[in-house]
Amino acid sequence: MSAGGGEVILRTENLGKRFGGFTALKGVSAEFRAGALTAIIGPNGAGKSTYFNILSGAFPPSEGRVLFEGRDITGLPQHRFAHMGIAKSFQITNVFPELSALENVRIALQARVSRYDIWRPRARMTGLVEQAGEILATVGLWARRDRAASALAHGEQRALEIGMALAAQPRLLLLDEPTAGMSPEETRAMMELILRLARERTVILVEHKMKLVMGISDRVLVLHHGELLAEGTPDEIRRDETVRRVYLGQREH
Amino acid sequence: MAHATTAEPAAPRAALSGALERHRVLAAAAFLAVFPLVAPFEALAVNILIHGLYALGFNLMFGYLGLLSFGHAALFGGGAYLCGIAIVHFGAPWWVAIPAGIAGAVAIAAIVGALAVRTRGIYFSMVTLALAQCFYYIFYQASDWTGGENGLRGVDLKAIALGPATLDFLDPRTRYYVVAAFVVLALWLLSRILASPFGAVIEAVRENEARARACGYDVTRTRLLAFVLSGAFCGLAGALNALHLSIVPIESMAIETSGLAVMMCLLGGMGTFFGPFVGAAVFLLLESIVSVWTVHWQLVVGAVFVLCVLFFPRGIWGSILHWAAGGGR
Amino acid sequence: MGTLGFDLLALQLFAGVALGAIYVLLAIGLSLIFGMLTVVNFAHGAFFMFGAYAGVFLAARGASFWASLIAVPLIVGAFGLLVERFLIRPLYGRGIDYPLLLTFGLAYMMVEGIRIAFGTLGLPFDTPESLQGATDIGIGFFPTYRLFVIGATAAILLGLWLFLERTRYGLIIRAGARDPQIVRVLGVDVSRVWLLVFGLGTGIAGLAGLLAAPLQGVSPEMGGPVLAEAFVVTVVGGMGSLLGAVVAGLLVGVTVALTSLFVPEMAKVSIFALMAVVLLVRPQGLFGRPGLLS
Amino acid sequence: MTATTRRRALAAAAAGAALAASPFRINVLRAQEGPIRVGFPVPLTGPYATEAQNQVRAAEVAIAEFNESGGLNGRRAELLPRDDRLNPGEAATRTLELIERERVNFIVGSLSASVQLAVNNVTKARRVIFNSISQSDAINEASDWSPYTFHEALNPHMTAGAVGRYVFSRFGKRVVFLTADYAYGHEMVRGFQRAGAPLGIQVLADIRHPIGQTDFSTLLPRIQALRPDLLIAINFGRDQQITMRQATDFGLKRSMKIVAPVLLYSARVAAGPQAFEGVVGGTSYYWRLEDTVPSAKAFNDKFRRMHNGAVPTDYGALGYGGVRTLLEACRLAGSTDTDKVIEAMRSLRYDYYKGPQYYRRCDHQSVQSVLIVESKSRDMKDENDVFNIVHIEEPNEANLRTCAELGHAG
Repeated sequence: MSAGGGEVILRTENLGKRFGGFTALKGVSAEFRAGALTAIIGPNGAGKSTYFNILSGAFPPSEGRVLFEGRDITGLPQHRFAHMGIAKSFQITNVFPELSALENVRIALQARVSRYDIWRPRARMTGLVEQAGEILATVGLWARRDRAASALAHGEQRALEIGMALAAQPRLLLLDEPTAGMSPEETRAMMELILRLARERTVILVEHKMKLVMGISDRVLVLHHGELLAEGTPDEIRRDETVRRVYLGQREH
Repeated sequence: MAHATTAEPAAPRAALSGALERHRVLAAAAFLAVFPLVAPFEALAVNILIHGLYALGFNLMFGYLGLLSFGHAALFGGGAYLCGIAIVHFGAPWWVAIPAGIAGAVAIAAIVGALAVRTRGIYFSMVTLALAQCFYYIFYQASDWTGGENGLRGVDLKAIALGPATLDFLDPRTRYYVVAAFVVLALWLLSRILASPFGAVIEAVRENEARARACGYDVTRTRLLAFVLSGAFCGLAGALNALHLSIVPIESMAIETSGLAVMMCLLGGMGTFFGPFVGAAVFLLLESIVSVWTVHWQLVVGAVFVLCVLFFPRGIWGSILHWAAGGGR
Repeated sequence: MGTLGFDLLALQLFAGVALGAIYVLLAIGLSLIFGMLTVVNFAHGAFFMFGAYAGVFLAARGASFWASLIAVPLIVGAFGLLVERFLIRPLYGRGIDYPLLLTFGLAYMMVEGIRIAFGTLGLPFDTPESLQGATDIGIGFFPTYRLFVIGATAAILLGLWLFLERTRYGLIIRAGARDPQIVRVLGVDVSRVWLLVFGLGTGIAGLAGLLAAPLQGVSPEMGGPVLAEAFVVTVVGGMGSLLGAVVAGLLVGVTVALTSLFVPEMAKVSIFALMAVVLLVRPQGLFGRPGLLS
Repeated sequence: MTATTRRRALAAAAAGAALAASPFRINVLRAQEGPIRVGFPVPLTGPYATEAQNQVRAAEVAIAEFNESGGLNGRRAELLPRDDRLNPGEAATRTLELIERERVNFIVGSLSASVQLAVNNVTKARRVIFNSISQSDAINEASDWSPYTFHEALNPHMTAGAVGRYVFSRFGKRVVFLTADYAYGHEMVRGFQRAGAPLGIQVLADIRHPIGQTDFSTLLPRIQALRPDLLIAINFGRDQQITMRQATDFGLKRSMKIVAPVLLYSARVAAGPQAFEGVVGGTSYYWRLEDTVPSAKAFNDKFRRMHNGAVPTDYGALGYGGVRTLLEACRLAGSTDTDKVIEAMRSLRYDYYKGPQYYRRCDHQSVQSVLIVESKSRDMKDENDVFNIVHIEEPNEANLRTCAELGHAG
């Protein structure tokens, strides 16, 4: 586990989001440090996903801004995020279902080198295939490389997604509930994978299973009713009175 | 087929596809060389080539990218008109007129595409339809240039000078092989595009738009580029049609022409390389043969279509491929 | 254009609204089926034409126009039920393209079938005697039958609205349109709801055909332009929105009326231009739900 | 032979020699033996199928007649109908099929301006005689015309001129045109204006509507407000039927006379007597011509015998005229050789079904009579009796646009 004291890599300033008359997020200002694994937690409907989606560029905020490495990236189109070094995995499994696992990762890799080339045969771009193989090995899917993504087990698909996110060689990796719907074994494997990844890059993780993240995170952000409730190390959060009150009725999580 | 092999638990696809692609074009060339010997008459064979090429260009959007355009007649017709206008009004030689047709279709594709690629699903179909209708109207009204409803006449290419040799374009066999040469060239180009990095991006965008975006692909630009490429193929088809028929009817820009591409593509098998050609061939042969046999050919064609959708949703070629791959259902 | 009197402009706008009512009539069947089933019914124009021919068939056997008003939607709707049950139902869940293409082929067959049964030449269809002639509407005379069509359209809309909002079946249909799962949970057979919706939509298309027959006569090809017009109205209004269909129908009618007055040769393309503009500004149409079918 | 035609024939011969010398000679050799084959592209399916089928039937009469009377020294004629689907592209393809595969000697046919121009463009490049049997002004003009082009049908200029001269002097001079927005419509308007200028007509409006319009209710109030003496509705087929029906509904007939330059027999049958009541228009043929013209009587009787008592329509009769002129020209030439047949056609003075006709030298337009008919709803002898012939304008070259205006030298 790396220390949480690097440079600020991502900063949100007074971030807010309204959907029609409903305020999903209100005045969230926070800093994320390079090299740290930060978890964003909160009960259902706390605004975690909204916050995540703004961070990852799925939609723009209604107010406030997002700064990545000091640059204002608020409202940039989604695909530009990947170019800048921000990659994400989705809450709902999101792969290219009919393509093989290897091709899924290869496509993700290709985005860094060739997006509009209509001429060169991609069969000659063997380097991408090799790299894709390495990434598949990292996420434990090398043996399944020729399977169509849709034919993989749920946990495998989530791992594949993370592999695709890695392909962008991100400095910042955003993961939205990576263990949702997983069996306990799958969850354990996924957590190990995340820890391994966090050694080499900044990771921000959205999770509503509080216990799961407390053991591995450097920092924890707690959202509630669309507002930032608390921020600190896992220990600080554990001791925080307001957080405990919020999570009281939610013990089963 | 790019589409069919992706899910196959075979050797790495990328390695295979390059070799396969080359053979694909060779196979097509060999078939097209003997095709006029079995086709009922050359003009029909040329029609099949041209409509196959048109459906092929359409398939790039529909089959490979997953967007159903109802406006491709504007691209086909645009190619035909620009090629025809170059010859009729400027006396251009064929090697200027054909690129002019392609350029015209590309320009129209860029305009329609720029406006339409932001919409999805049925709305994309409707925006392309509406814009194509607007182009129809413009070409209809510009009758000094296009002949309006009477159509553009006098696209008379009687001979093709190739260095010292002269090909008699009025000779039906020669005309067929000239058109076939262009079609094989187009097949080779398409084959290359599909095997290129961009070919993979197209598939990725069809498979999962959000994921493609998260990977760093600009989905809007990808669609626009695909639409423009599609326009180039359809424009070539239109230009060849103008030369083949020596006229450009306003009908080449009509809604029915857009529908024709959809029907041929689906009949043959969307998203397959040869599907559009198979669809065009079956459709035009069926129509040609049945219409001599009964005036109620539309009943037969409609029924074949309904049966195809119900029982061969992969289309004729798609079903053959699926069966060859040992698939069930 | 010459001098443009106030009365003429008023009459022109009224003609536009009256035409709009016809557009609404053409579109609601299509909109209903699309909104509830997400089936783009390309045979809508053919069902419309079927309705007109059913009217001809009944009239030749001595039925009055008024009896046909009841019988025609039932006949065409019953045919629609068969089509849904045996042709459309196997395609649910296969995406939007397949029903669209199937109905495309079906339309070919229906048109040719009518040609075989009734000949390729069109047939006359007289306006019912009691609705012949013109009525003074204050700003000028307007054909009585067209006024009747406006009333009939309003009645159909009212009936449909009452059915959807005030009956148990209507509730189920509306719920089913949002989420078929809910209806299944309620213990209702969803496929029967969809069957009913398709029958209803095609029945209204048939009724529209009957009502249009005295306006334009009857021919096998009469459904072609109708399909295009109904699509424009449905898309401009927002697919699946009945209110949208009404507003868009009137909007299209007035657009046509005004283009007819100033640049009549653009009347046909004007509705497509309208559609393009609306979709580019509001891709889901005026009253459509965003994200539908994305 | 005039100087021009000789020049043209020489030019054609020179071109032919050049082609014959080229290594890639046209491999389309038309049979000089065996049956005489006449290709016949018409829209056998679609909205004009009934009309097209009538054209085929009438052409069959001409073929049967020719064969029964011994053919060309024993060579029989045969008809090869093809469905052009009213689509110029399909028509061009079918014409190519007829020429390249079926090796037809001649092409006769078409039922719309765009189709006939498409067929003509294909035939003229391949030097095959085409006798067009539908209306267009463009086909007479030098840019489309070729020595292989014949036009058996009337053209808009002749039709509009005859109708105009009839109606302007009888029903008034204040005119509104309601015109389908395409070449055929524009040509008709030009014809009316030419005929009307010496009579001092006043055009209040020329309202152009897109073809295929299904509702005219937004155009009619304005026409009503203009209070013309005449509404000249220049459209065709279903557009015409809907116009007449809706004009009747809006009560236009109470204050103005409605004129349809080409008043189609089949459109009148389809729309019924009510909509067309009192409408005046022109036609190239109406079967009741048999009351006064013996050749019409003979033709109708042959048609009735072959086709269960049915009568030929206007466009149908053109199918007969178009095929018969070619076959008679073959007999006259004693051969099916294209150049000889062209010369024979040009020298024909014929009366086959509607009174005397001949092809004008410069543009091969058939100079012929124009019938003015009025639609009726009373005193009908039978279901086919839908018009009264109110006037016949006799053939007169002066009613055609001059050769110089069309761009033909001399």
